[in-house]
Amino acid sequence: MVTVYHYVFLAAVLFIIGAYGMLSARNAVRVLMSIELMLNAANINLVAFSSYSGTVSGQALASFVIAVAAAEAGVGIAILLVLYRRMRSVNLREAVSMRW
Amino acid sequence: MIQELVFLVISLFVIAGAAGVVFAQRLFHAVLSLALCLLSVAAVYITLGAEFLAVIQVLVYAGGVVVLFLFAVMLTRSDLQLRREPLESFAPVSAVLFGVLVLFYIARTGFVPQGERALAPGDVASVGQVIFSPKAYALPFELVGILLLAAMVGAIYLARRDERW
Amino acid sequence: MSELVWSILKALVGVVAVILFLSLNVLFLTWMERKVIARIHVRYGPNRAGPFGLLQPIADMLKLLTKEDIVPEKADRIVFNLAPIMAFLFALLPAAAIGIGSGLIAADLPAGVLYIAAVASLSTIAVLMAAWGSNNKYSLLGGMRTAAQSLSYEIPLVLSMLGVVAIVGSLSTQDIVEAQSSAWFGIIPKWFIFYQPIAFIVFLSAVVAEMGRIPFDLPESESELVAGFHTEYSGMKFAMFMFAEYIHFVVGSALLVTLFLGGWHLPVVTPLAESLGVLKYVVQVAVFVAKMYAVIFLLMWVRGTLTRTKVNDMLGFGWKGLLPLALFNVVLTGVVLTLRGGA
Amino acid sequence: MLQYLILLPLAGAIASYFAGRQSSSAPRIVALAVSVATLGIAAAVLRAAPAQGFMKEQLSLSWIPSLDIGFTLGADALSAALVGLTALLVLVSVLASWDVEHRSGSYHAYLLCMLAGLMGVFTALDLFLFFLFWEIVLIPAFMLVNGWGGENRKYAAMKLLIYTHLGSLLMLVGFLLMYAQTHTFSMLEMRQLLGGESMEYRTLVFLLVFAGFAFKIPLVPFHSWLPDAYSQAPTPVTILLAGVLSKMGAYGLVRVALGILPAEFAVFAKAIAIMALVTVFYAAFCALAQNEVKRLLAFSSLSHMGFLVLGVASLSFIGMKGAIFQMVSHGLIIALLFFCAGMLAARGYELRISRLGGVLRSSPLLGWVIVFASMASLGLPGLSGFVAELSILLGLFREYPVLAGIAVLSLPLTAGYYLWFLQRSIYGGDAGLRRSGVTMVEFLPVAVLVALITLLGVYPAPFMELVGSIAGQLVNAVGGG
Amino acid sequence: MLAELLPEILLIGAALLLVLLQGFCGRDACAKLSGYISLAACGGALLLVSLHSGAGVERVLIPEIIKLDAFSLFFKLLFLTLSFLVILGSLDAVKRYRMGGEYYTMLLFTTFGMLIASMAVDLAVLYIAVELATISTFALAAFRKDRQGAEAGVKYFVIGALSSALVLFGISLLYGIAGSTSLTAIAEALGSSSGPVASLAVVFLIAGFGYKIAAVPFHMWAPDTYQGAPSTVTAFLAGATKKMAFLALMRIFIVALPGLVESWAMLFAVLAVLTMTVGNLVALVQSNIKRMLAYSSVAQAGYVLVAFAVLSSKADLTLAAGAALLHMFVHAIMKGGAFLAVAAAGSAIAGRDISDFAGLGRRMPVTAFTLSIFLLSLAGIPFFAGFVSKFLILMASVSAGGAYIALGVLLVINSVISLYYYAKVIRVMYFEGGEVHRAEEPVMLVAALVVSAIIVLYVGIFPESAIQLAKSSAASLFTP
Repeated sequence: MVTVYHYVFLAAVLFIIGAYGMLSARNAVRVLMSIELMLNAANINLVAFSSYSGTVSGQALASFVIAVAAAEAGVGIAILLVLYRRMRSVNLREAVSMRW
Repeated sequence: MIQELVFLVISLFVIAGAAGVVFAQRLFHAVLSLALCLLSVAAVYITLGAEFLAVIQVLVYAGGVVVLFLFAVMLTRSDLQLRREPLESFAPVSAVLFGVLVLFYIARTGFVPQGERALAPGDVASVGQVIFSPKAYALPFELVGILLLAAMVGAIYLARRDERW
Repeated sequence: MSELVWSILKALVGVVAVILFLSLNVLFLTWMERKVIARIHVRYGPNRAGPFGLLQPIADMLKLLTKEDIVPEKADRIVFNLAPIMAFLFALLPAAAIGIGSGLIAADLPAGVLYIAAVASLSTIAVLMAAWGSNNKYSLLGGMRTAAQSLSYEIPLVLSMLGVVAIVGSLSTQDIVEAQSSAWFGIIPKWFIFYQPIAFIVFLSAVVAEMGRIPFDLPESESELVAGFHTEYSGMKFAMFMFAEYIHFVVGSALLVTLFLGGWHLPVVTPLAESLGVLKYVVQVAVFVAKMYAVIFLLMWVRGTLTRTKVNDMLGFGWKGLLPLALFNVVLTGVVLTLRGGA
Repeated sequence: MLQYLILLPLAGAIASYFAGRQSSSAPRIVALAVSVATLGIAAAVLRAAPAQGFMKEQLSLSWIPSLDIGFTLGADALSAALVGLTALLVLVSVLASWDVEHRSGSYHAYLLCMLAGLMGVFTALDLFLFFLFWEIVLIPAFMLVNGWGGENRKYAAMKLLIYTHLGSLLMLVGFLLMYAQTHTFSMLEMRQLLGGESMEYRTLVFLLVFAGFAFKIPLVPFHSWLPDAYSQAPTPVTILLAGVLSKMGAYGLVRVALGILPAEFAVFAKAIAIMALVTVFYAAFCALAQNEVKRLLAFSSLSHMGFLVLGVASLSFIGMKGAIFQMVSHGLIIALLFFCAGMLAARGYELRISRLGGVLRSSPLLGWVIVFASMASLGLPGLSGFVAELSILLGLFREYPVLAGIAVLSLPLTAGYYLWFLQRSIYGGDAGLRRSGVTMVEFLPVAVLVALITLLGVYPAPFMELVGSIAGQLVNAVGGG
Repeated sequence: MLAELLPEILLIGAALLLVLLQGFCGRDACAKLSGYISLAACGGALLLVSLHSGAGVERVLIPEIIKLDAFSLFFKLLFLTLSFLVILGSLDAVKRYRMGGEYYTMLLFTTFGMLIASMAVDLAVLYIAVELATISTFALAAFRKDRQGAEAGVKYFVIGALSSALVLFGISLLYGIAGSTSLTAIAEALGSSSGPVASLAVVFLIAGFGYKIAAVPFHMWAPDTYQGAPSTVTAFLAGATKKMAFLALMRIFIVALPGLVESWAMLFAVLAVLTMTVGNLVALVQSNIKRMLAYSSVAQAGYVLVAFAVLSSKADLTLAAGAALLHMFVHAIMKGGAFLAVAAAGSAIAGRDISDFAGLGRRMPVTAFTLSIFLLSLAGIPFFAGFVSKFLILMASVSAGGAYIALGVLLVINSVISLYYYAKVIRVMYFEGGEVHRAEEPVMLVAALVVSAIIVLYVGIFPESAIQLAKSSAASLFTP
C-alpha cells in the first residue's frame, strides 16, 4: 500500500536535490530551476497531506503555490536578463562587483 | 502491488528529472529534465487523486515556466558555459547532510493522516469550492491574482529595453 | 485485477482509435488543403496520383520516409532527435479528451478542457527543442517566435473557454457538448456560439495563432526564416513535424466544434438518430466530422485569402486585442450568470 | 527650581548654536550669561539644601508611567554640593574657552548640553533618568574632543566614547536587574525595597553597577581612556572632564552603589579599597614618568580620584565626609591646574615639561598660581586638598589600618612628582617668551578658585557640617561608624 | 468588513490605477503623476489606519483567515508610515535616476501585501501575502537596471525564492499535522506536544524567515542587496519588508506553536547571539556606508531576536513581544531614515564610501543633522527612539533572569561596539573634509528625513504612548 510516507519521502528527496542544486549551481538559471524543484517538493507534501487527510485546502494552497512559482520565475528571469545585459553572463560567481 | 509499482516508476521519473536539473552538463538539457520532472510531479498528483492540480501543474509549469526557462537559456546563452567545477564551498555538502537528516527524521516519525487516501479522486468541484468560497480561500485567490499582476508589471519593466523610450 | 485489465484494454483501444482517426484525417487534410488552396488560386492542385490526386498524401509519405535523414554536425543530437517525437506526442495528447460522439472519447476527464489547454501548451517545448537542437539561427529565431506566439495566445485561448465552462459548470467536454443538445423551437440550436459570440471570435483567432497558420504563420515564414524551427529537419523527422502540425489543425477545429458548435448535436437530426441504436453513433460522428470540416474549410479559406501579419502586429493583436476582449467576456459572463442566479 | 538647572542650559545650547551662525563671538556671550544664571540657581539650590536627610523629591512629573519611570528631581547636600561645583566649573570652562573662534556656536552649544546633562545626573531621583543624563553627557564630550581637541583627538574621543558607554550600559543592566525585583526606578523606593536578603543576583547587580562607575571615575583597570582623553581634549573641556565628569562616577558610587546597595558595598568594600589604592599608586607612578603637562595632570587627577574612592570604601563617617569633601576640593584644584595649563598654552608655551621652564620669570602671576595649585593638589596643610585627604586617611585608619599605612606612602610620591614638575617648569631656564600679564577673563576664575580652595582649607567646618548628616546616613546603612 | 479593509482597498485601487496609467502618458510625467497618486493613497491609508487604531480593536474579518487586531494595526501603522516616507523621498530619487512610474506601482503592491500579511491568521494567506510583497521588491531592487542593481536583484531574488521554498516546506509539514492551514487549528492540533515533525517545521520556518530577516547564518545577501539597490528602495527593504518577516514569525510562533516555545526560543537565542555579534563586528570594518548600514541592520535584527528568545521565559511576555514590536517600528523609521539620508546625499555626492561623506555637515546641513539623529538613535543613545526600544528589550531580557541576563549583557556589549561605527560617520560628516560649498538639498527627501527625525525624537523623548501602543499590540497576540 502506498502511504503518505511514501509521498513525504519523495518530497523530501526532491527538496534535497533542489537545495543541493541551489547551493552548488553557478548559473543563475539553474539556481532558479532548483528553486522550482524545492517548491514542487513542498507541493507534493501539500497534495499528499490533503489527499490523505481528506481536506481540500492543501490542494487549493498547492494551486496557489504553482501560480506564485510562475510569477516568481517570471520576475526572476527578468532580473536575470538585466544582469545578462550588464554583465554578459549569468554566472553568479562572477557577480561580485560589491565586496567589503 | 500495482499501485506501489506505479508510484515507484513515477517517483523514479521525478527524481531522475530532478537529478538532471542539477547535474546535466548542458543547461538546455537541464531545462528539459526539469520539464520531465514537473510532468512526473503532475503524474504524482494524479495518483493522489488531484487531477485538477495535475492539469494546472502541466498548464502552468510545463507550458509556461519551462518555456520561460528555455527562453532564459537561449537569451543568456548560458549553455555555452559548462559547469561541474569542483565544489568550492561546504554549503552543498551541508545541504545534503541536512537533507539526509530530514529524511531520517521522516522515516521514523508519524504524521497525523494515516492509512488510505481519504479524498474522492478527481474532485475538481470541491477544490473549486474551497478556492472560491469567501469563507475559505477566496481572499488568497484574489491575492494570487494581484501577485501575478505585480509580477507582470515588474517583469515587463525590467525586461524592457530602455532604449525604446 | 480483471477490472484493471479491462481499463487498460479500454485505454489501449481509445489510444488506437484516436491515432487512427487523426491519421486518416491528417492524410486527407494534406490533400484537401492543397486542393482547396489551389482552387482559390485558380489552379488544379494535385491530380496525378489516384482519382483527383487522392493518393497524393500516400506518395508524399513514401517519399519522406525514404529520404536521407540528416543531422547537422553541430546539433545537440539528443535534443534534435527527440524534438519531432515530442512534437508528435504532444500533438496527440489533447485529442484524448475530445469526444466525437457521446461516449466516443478516449478519456472523459473531469478537467477535460483544462487538460486540453495544458497539454496543447506542451508543444511549445517540442518546438523550442527543435529550434535549439538544430543549432541554426533560422531555427532558433523561428522557434522563439513560435514560443512567443503560442505563449501570447494561450492566455486568451484559455480565457475564452472559461465563458463556456462557466455556463456549463463542468470542465468535461462531454458535459459541454451535452449542454448544447437542445434547440429553440426545435430548429435553432442552442450552441454556445450564440451564447458566447465574443468568446467564439477570440477562440477562433487564438486557435489559428496557436496552429501557426496564416495570418499568424510567422514562425515559419519562408521568406524570412527558411522554414522556421524545422529548417534542419528532413525525411522522417520532418514528416513527424508536418504530421503534428496537421494534428493541431484537426484538434483545434474539433475543439472549436465541441465548445461552440454543439459537437455531435444537430437539431432535428440527432434527436431522430437517438432511436437508431448503434447507428446513432455513426450519425453523431458524421455530424461532428461534418462540422469539423466546415471549420477546417473556413480556416483554409482564410489561408487562401489573407496575408501574413507582422510580428509586432501579431503580438499586439494578442495582448491588446484578444486578451482584453477575453477578459471582458469572462466578466460579462460572470455578471450575467450571477444576475440569473447561477448557472 | 531644579528643572531650570537643566532647561536653562538646554535653551542656552540652542540659542548658542543659532547665535554661532550670526557671529563667532555671540555664542560665548550666550554661554557666559547662561552659565552665570545657572550658577545663581545652583547657589540657591545649595542654600536651600537640607542639612538633614537623604534626598527628597522636589519635582515629580509622570513621564513613562507604564514602566514606573517618573521625571523626578531632588537635591540633598551631596547633590547640591556637586551642582554648585558643576555650575562653577562650567563657568570657568566658558571663560577658559573665551578665545575659541572656530565654529564657536556648536562648541558652546555642546558645552551647555554637557552642563544640562551633568545637572541632571546630580539631581535625578529616578535611576532611569539618572542613566539618561549620564549617557547624554557623553555625546557633547565626544563632539568637543573630536572637534576642538589636539592632534590625536579622533582616537581619544572614540576611546572616551566607547569606554564610558560600555561602562554605562553595564550599569544599566544592573539597574534593570534591580528594577526587575522592585518594579520601580525611584531611588528612594529602591533604597527601601532592596534591603534584606530577598535580592537575587546581588553580586552580579553590584558588579555591573560598580563597573559603570569605575569606568567613569575611573579606577585602574578601567582607566585607559583617561590619559588620552584628558590630554587631547581642549583645555576647557579637560577642566570639565577632570573636574566634574569624574565626579559623576564618584557621585554614582556614593549615591547608587553605596546608597542603594549598602550591603553589597560592604561585602566588596575592601576589594574596592584595594583597587583604589592601586589606582592611587599606579597613577602617581605614571605621573612621575610623564613629560607632558596635561598628561601629568591627568594622572594626578586619577590618583586623587583613587583617594576619593578610598574614602568611600573606608565606610567610616569621617572617611565618607572626607570623600565628599574631596569631590569638591579635587574638582576645584584640578580645574585650576588645567586652567593654568590652558593659560600656559595660550601664552605660547609648549606643554612638554622638558621644554618648559622659567614660567615664573616670564609670567610671574601665572607661575605663582601654578605653584599654589600644585601645593593644593599635593595636600599642603591649609588648603582644601589637605583637609580632604587627612579625613580620608583618618577614616581609612579606623577600618583598614594596613591599607591606610600604604596609602600614606603615596603622599610623598605625590609631593615628589609635583615638586619635580615645578622645579622643571616653573623655575629653571627661560623659555624665551615675552612677559605677559593676565587678562581679566583669566584672572576672575583663577581668583575665585584660589579663594575657594583656601577658604575650604582654612575653614572647612560649614561644609563638613553640611555633608555630615548624609555621610552619617550612608555609613550607618552599612553599619559602619 | 469592507470598511475595515478600506486602507487596503485604497492602496490596491491606486496600484491598479497606476498600472493603467502607464499606458497613457509619457515616461517622466507619468512617473511624477504616479508618485503623487501613490503618496496620496498611502497618506490616506495611513490616516484611516491611525483613526482605527486604539486599544481593544479586534475584529475577525473572515474567521480563521484574516483578523484585524491591535497587532495588525500596529504593523499597518509601521508599514504605511514607512511607505509614505519612502514614496515621499522617492519623488526626488525617481526623477533623478529616471526610473519609471512602475516604481510606485511596485511599492504600492508591496505595501498592500504587507498590510494583508499583518492581518493573516492563516498560513496560506500569510504565505501569499508575504510573497506578493516580496516579489514586488525583487523587481524594485533591480529597478535602476545597472550592474550593481542587477547583482543586488539577483542575489535578493535567489535568496528570497529559497526562503519562500523553505517556508512553504515548513508550512506543508504543519498542514500535514493539523490538516488545516489556520493558525489556531494548528495550535489545537499540536497542543503542548512537540512532535519531531513539528520541530522540523520549526526549523524550516526559522531558516526560511531567517533569510528574510537576514539573521546571521542566512544574511549573506543583505549587504549586497542593500548596497546595490537604489537607496530609497533599500530604505524600504530594511525598514518595512524585513519587518514583515518578523511579523510572520511572531504570528506563526506565538499563535500556532506556543507548545514548542522551548525549542524555538532556544533557536532564536542562538540566532540572536550570532546575528548581533557578527553583524556588528563586520559592520566595524565596512567602508561603504550602505554596506555598513546593511550590517547594522543585521545586528539590529539580532536585538529583536533577543526579545523573541525571551518569549520562552516566565517573565512578562507582553513586555518582550512589545519590546520587539517597538524596536521594529523604531528601527524601521531610523534605518529607513538613514538610507533616505544616503539617498539625499546622493544628489550631491557621487560615492557611497563613508569617506565621501566628509564635510556633509556643512554641505547639506539638514541631511547630515538628520542622519546623525538616525545614527545616534541606531546606536541607542538616550533621548532618541532607538534607545527606548533597545531599553525595553534589555529590560525584558534582564528581568527574565538566568541565562537571559547574559543575552542582555551581550546585547549591551554589541551596542557599544556599534556606537563606534555610527560615531565614525558622524565624525566624518562634521569634523572632516576641507572647505566645502553648500549644496542644494532635495526637497522631498529632506521633508521625509525631517518627518522621520521628528518621529525618532518624539518617541525618544515621550515614549509613553509608543510603549503603550506596542505593549497593547503585543498583548493582542497572546489573547486567543
